[in-house]
Amino acid sequence: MSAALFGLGLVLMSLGIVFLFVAALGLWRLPDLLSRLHVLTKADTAGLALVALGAACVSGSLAALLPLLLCVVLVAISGATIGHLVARSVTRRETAP
Amino acid sequence: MTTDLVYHVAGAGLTGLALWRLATCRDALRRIMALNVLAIGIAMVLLASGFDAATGRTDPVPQAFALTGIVVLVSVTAALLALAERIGGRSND
Amino acid sequence: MIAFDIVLTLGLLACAAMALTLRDRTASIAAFVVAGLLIALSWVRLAAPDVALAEAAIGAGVTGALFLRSARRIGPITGGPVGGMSASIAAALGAGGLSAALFWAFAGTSGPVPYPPLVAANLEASGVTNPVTAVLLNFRAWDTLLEIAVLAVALALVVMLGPAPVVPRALGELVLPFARIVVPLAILVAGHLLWQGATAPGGAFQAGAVLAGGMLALVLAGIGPAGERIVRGALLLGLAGLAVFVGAALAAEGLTGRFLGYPAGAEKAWIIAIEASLTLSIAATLCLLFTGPVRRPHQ
Amino acid sequence: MILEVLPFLSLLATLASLPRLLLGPGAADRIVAAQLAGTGAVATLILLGAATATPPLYDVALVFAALAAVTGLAFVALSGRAR
Repeated sequence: MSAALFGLGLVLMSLGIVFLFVAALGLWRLPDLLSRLHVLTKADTAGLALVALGAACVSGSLAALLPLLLCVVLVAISGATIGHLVARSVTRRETAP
Repeated sequence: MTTDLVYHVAGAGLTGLALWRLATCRDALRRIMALNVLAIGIAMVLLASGFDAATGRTDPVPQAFALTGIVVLVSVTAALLALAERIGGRSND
Repeated sequence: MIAFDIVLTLGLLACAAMALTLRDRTASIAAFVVAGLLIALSWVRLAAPDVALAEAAIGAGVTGALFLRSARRIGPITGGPVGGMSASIAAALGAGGLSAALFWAFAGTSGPVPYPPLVAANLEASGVTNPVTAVLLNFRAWDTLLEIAVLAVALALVVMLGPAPVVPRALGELVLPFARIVVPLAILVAGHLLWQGATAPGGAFQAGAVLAGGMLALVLAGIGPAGERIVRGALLLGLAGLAVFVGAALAAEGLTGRFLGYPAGAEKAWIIAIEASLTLSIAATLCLLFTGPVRRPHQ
Repeated sequence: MILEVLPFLSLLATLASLPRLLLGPGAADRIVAAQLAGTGAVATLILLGAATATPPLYDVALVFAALAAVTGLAFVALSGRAR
């Protein structure tokens, strides 16, 4: 049971790192700021959530789950808010004279 | 090649970089930033020399010094930035 | 893990070089913020989680905002380097020599040191089980008292200089959910760090810095407490930390005859009480260092 | 040990946002790159904590996560015209 949980944790963490690399790749390859903001709010948050879930599986204690969960929630909200605000300021500047 | 040696090299490198910029740069903000890097480099050297690779622990006394240093550094940075704004800032924001 | 250390320090040096050489202000500050992240990771690798917590809170929350504020007011980088190429080379040689001397002086010192056994032997008597907190608030409490004095002096200096108050742009309604969820959670994290500082990594500085970061987020979102009376209250709170610490030192002197020597058996209560007041004071000080005091009357 | 490779990979992913920080072109691109590096640092800390079985590192990650937005918020709130 605990070996299976450990294996599941490893798989989840590796998958999360793949997402983080995809996010970095997107930051390199996407053509403009507004498309790059997608990276911040989606790929990165998903990657961190998978990593945290995997870490919770590996450490195997409920006490570790709370900070990990809080991390994911905080980063998701922060990323979404900053993404929105940056996009808002850029589009305002483009449409305003 | 051990962990503390890597951080000794990095701390000395940061210190050298910061000293070079402090000497050659005219911009106030850049100099304050160099001062921050200098303090971090010194703290890194201090912590690396307190690190015991055998036990994987670090001496608590340098840790307390580094912690104190970080808090003093941020207050000094804020005071210097206020000075720099007063000296070089545009009068109306 | 040695590969991790090498890549981490190379990235750190690259970030610091970018922060100190890029001509674009925002790029330089962004590189400095990323360097702060990598520095916190370095402290973790050097087995100093207490320092990493403080660096994380101050590097992520306060320093970047401070530099961005000043960059906005001072304007773009103007003026070339001091002297010419030869002066730069001479400075590089001097700085390189000094850093090599620093490396030579410290890298060979990995012999037995007296402090860890001393701290371990006296940890029982200090009242707390986190050795860093024991050093900060019991064995070397005198240093910490002076550090709080430095904070108070910096605050007084900023008040006297009277920088223009921070007036953030209106950010629309979507920052409100952010402020309602993230800031209370930051306060929760600060309380957690303060409480566990006696037994695990954490303590007054870390908690105060996190609290200050949360307050800065409120101010920047445009819903922070403003108004003359609140700012004056924060100023008093910021200076109160030093007063409480000095008062505790004198009271302890009266009780035990030693300066900052806490009564036996009650060390933990004294330390927690001092730390709790320091947390509020440090948070108020850091916040005021960013926002500036009340606008000067003759402006 | 596979658990020790994971933080290393995550560190590489964190550092991969540096070219965008260097190239820009706009100021907002650089801030987004720094924000992304912040998330990467949180992930690296979590993985380090899992690899070395030291839960205090989760607290460091938590502090980063709680204050991740402050720099970006300062950039947006202080840039452009003052109100």
